[in-house]
Amino acid sequence: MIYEGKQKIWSEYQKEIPDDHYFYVRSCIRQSFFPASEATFLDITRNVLGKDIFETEHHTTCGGIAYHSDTIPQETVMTIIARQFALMAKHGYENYVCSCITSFGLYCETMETWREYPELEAKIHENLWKSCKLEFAKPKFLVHASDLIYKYRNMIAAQAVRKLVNVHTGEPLKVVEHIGCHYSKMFPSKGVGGAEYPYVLVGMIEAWGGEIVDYPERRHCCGFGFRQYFIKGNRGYSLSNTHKKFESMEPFKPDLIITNCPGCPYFLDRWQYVIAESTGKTYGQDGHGIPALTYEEVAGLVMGYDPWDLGLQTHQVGVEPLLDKMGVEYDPAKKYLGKNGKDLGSPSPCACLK
Amino acid sequence: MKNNILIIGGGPAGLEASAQLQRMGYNVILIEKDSSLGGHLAKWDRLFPDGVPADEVLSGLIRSTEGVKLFTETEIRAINRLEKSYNVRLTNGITVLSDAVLIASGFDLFNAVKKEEYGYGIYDRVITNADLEAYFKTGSDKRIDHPKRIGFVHCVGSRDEKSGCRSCSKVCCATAVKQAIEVKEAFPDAEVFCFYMDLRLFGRHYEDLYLKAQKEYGIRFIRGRVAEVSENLDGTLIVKAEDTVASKPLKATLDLLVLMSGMRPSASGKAVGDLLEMTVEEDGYFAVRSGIAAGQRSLLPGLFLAGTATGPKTLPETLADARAAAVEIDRYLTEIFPDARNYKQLVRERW
Amino acid sequence: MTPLNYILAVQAADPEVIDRIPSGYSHFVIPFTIGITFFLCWIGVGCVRLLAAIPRTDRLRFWKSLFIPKNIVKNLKDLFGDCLFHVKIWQRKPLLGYMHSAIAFGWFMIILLGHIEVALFVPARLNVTRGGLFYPIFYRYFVWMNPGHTTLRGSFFFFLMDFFLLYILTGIALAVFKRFRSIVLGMRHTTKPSLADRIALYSLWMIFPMRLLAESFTADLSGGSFLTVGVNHLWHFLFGEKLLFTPFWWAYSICLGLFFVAMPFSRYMHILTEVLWILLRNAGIKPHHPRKGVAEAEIYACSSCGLCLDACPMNVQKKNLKYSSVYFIRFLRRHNEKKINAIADKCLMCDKCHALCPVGVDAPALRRAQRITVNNSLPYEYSYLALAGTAGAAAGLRPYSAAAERGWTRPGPDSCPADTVVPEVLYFAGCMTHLTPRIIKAVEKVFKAAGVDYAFADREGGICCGRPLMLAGKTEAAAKVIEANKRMIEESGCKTLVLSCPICYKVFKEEYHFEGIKVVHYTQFINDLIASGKLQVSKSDEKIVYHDPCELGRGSNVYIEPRAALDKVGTLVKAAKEYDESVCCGGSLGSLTLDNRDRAKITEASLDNLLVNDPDTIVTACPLCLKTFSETVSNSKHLLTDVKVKDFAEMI
Amino acid sequence: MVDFGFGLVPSSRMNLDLFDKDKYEKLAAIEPDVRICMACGSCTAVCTAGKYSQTSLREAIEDIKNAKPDKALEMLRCCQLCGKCSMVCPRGINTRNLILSITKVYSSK
Repeated sequence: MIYEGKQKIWSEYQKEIPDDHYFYVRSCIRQSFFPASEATFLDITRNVLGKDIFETEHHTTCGGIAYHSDTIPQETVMTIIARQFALMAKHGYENYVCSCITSFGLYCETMETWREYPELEAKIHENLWKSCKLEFAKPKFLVHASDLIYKYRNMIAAQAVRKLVNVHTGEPLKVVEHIGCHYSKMFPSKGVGGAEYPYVLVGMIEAWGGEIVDYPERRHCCGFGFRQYFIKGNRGYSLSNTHKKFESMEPFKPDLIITNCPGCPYFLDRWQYVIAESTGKTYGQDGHGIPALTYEEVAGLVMGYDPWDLGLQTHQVGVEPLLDKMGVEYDPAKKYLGKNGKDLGSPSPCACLK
Repeated sequence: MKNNILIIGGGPAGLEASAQLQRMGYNVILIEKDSSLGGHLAKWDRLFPDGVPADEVLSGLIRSTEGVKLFTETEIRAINRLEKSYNVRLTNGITVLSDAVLIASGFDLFNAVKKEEYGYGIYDRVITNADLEAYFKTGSDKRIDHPKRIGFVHCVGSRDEKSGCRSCSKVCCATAVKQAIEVKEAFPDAEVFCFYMDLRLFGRHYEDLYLKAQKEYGIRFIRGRVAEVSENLDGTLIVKAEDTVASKPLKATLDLLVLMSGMRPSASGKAVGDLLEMTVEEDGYFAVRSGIAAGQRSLLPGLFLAGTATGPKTLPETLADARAAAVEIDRYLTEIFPDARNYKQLVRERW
Repeated sequence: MTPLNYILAVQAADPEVIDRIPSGYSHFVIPFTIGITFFLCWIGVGCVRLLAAIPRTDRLRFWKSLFIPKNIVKNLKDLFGDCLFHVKIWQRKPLLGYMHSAIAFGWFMIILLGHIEVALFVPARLNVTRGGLFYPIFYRYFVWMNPGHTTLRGSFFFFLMDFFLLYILTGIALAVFKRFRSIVLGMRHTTKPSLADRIALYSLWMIFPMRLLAESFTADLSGGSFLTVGVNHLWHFLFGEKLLFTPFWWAYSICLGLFFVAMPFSRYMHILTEVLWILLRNAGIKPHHPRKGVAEAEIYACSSCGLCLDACPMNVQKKNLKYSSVYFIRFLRRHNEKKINAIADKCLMCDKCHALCPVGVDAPALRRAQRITVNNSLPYEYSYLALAGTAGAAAGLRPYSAAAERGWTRPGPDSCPADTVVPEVLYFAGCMTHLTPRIIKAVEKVFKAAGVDYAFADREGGICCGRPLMLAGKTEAAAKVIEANKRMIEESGCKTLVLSCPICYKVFKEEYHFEGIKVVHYTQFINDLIASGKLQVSKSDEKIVYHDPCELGRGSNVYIEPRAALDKVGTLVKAAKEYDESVCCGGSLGSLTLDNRDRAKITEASLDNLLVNDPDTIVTACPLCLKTFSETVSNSKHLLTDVKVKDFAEMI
Repeated sequence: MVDFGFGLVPSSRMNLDLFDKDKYEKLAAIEPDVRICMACGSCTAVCTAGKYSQTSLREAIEDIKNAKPDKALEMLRCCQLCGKCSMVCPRGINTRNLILSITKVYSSK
């Protein structure tokens, strides 16, 4: 692997990311699966870095899951999106940051479609007016939340209490980065680093002291694929996709997977459990799995957040070996305590996955 | 009085046209931006279909240009069209008043880096056709270390709208088959795969070359474009394609991947074209007066084209095109140019 | 004149022949006795082993056949004709025939006459215990002619013995000559002899000159006729009174002994095996295995004469000579599996070597048997044939409906609907004919012109006839195909099955065993149409040469009908080699491994053979030949000839 | 092991790394014509057995090269060796021997 070659490509795919003043929209899935990630994002950007990140409880889903599952038509999803944009405009923002990759892809797709077919945009104006009596304005800058953390990566590094380094060996952690398909595969120019060698997460890993792993199936989908997962009969395909990725990354012995998409950390995490329990195969050290974390969780870890505050206990694959490697102190007894200190109850133990 | 003719480009087309026009008695000025003549031919080792050494062909071409005024490392600084002639200022400070100008600016090889999924410039063992020729010529390339499995990807930057080229580059199929044979000769134990979309082996003896590659060298031809290349821990490559004949996706682990970079319009040629305000077609190559009947005449009087400046050509086609251009120039300079009184009308009628 | 070292026993009477050596033995007989004993044991064991390897039913049939009068006559005829007189070689190459018969018949006569002499003059010596094994052979050594008592009978034998010895010697002389200048005897290619062959050959050459020497040296004692006595005088003239003859008898005995020891390992074994082979062949027993049983007799009956080298169409290329039958048989003898397979697979199965073989060795059948051993067990899956073959029967339809079900169509605007009439004639084009639609078109045109009521069995394509599978040695698979096809044809209710492909024809005729359905090739059928006046033809002066397709001519013995019909539409000219000597077109399905280029060479040679008399048109009656020739006449070598290639039906 | 009601599905991707070079060379030694097929499909188009079954020499050759010898055998098991393919092959491939040879070489495990 020739690093300079990749640098050359990265230099060609750079996008403008404003420094401040964003209208923030959440992700349906992340709110449910990794709620602490979004909280951490807001905490880091607002409280630690002092940025103006606005959010309103009036925003809704982008409609992406329904759209990609072929249950609602494009005009409907566009109108939902237009409503979000209207909310942004209403609150006086021009920069739009979304937490979800599906949403990000859909926003890009919608904006590009409107660019190609202005008459469709006009129709959506009309739809929105009819349905909500709202007028919308397109965001001046559309970024994904990971773009923002990428933008702030060096500031975060400056405030970090630890690096992505194995404290016992001093070696950098080997990190697999996994980008959500809809981040840049549809529009390579919309993603930092393009589609072939996306830099958005690589930049964070480099800034925070980790070592990137380029394994052969790095481009492959996590296996979510909407319908492939939603219908139980198809889940074998979803599982097989993920399996293919793990088989491919296994020889590289990664310590950690970092993702920027709602579905990816979920599937890369849960399917490790399914593979382990149905075939006996595990991919981490000594029967453990490979932790699949969100970029906010990783940022939180290097900045010294408590792992349980970051919600790492919601992962199926145990994060303890990673925390040990990084030298993160944690209280195992508090793993399954709620915010109020009450015991939430712990999951039943796995047969194969440690 | 001898007419001045300026020929831009010292590749095969420029050399051949220079030689022909020189023989006809014209005053030929040949300029070449590089320090040496020959263009891509100078970088090639052997030529399809018979494996003739490129050096031999090139030195023959250069020998025949004796008497031509040659300026290497020279480009055009400015060019003015006078009433009939062109006033050309060269970067070496010389100004030429030329009665006819022949653009033989050739082609650029497609920059394979642009096909990001193939990882040229990123993976250690991905090379291009030009790299392989250089290896054949010099015998050394650190990327080529006794490969056991070698793949050739046809149509890299050709027939690919996303890389900006819809059309076929014409020479890559035959080059790939030739190189596959050569690489098999160099590494007899290797398995060699050619990934093609269509095999366009149209010329005389080309099909024999293909048959030889299959029969004597056991080269495997797979119909399907390589879509993805990845690197393993040990530096070997995983190539993914569809075998469209079998209608099944496939993967193969390779030690070396050769990208058959296609032909793109020459960037320096385009710069010259811009100076002259020449028309360029959608494919980036210069427009000609008539693709069938006047393939060497540009849309501007006195301005001629030869070789791959007007689209991909094989070497013999390029040479034939250059000879045709010489005849066209001669016709122009004898029939149209001398008649000062009727010049404009003649141009209208006969250009 | 009496040699001093002999003491003659006093004879009571005045016999013509006196037993010169009372013991009837001399040491020089040892080489011969050893040789002949070894040889006879070998033969005995071989016969028993061979007969044991034949299936029981065949063995019984063999023994029975020896007592059937008709068979006895045929056996005798073949034995004398083939083994002694070599009639087949005479017919083809008289000089070569003379050579063979001189040695075979001459030697046979010498042995026979020698024994008769002993029987007449010293009958007691025929007893094995009294030297019966060697005495008749060296008779002249052991006896003394009582001078002055020679009867006419004695002189007669003297003359005969000398005559046949001379006869043999002329044969030997030719043989020696042939070894060095074979082309004179009409052979372009000869076989390469093995070591055993050489030993046997040289000892065989030497036997008779030695015999002449030995007998001529003793001729003054034991008598002789024009040859031996004449030579005897020469020796006396040269060497004086005293002749030392024992060394020559030793030499004669050694030559014989050497020959008999080498014989079982050499091609000369054929001299005796041929007898067994003829008996087995005439009993109608076919080989089941390429090396065991009947095949063994057949293999050893091969004389390695090499006539098949000249016959083989592959001989156009020297490199392919090694695939000729003679070498195939040689490797079968040597059990060289690799070469056996290579040769077995290469053959075009044109059957010419079989047709020309003086011994009638059916090498193509042996090759097929060999292919069976390799290919018959290869997996196949033919369950689909049931679907292809019994659609009508499964539906419970009546035969003619089955025909309609399968889409067999009846042409002609005035013919009844297809499902109301059982077709009288069923035309089966076969796979290959579908690649030459001109044949189908012409056949249908002829049928319509003659008002033939027919149905076209495989207009929409059928299944294979099974012959290609048989040729490839997949007999079991072939049986499945044959079964399916047979059911289909029988269901149609037709009376006559017409085939335009000789490959189909041969297998339909030989393997299908139809009852009540006549199987004819379209050449025969159309010839009958012409002969019976149903089809009117007019003669033109177009010069036609007819190519005998292998499977039709040699394969099925159909030579006359196509020619008879063609003679009525044009002027037949001869090819260089015709009938059973015709040259395969090279397109044969028989060969498994012969490649495209080698085939092309054969096709060119075959065309050259056909073009000697400058015909306007080449006519053949096989889709394969037609396609092969058509493609070749349009290619480079024959570009300049404007000869047309037509199918038989097209010509009619 | 837990049954989740779904599981890993086999990949349809052909893996050329599984190609058995030794066996292929053995085949090519018996019938070198296997190398020169250009996948025109003439053989399949005229196939007598192909009318009733999935039979294709072209596909069988492809399958062998794509490391799927069992599939190749399946493509040939209905063949009747009629030889039409050999008559139409533009490259003059000795198809019947190729079919027999493939069956010979790849049937034996």
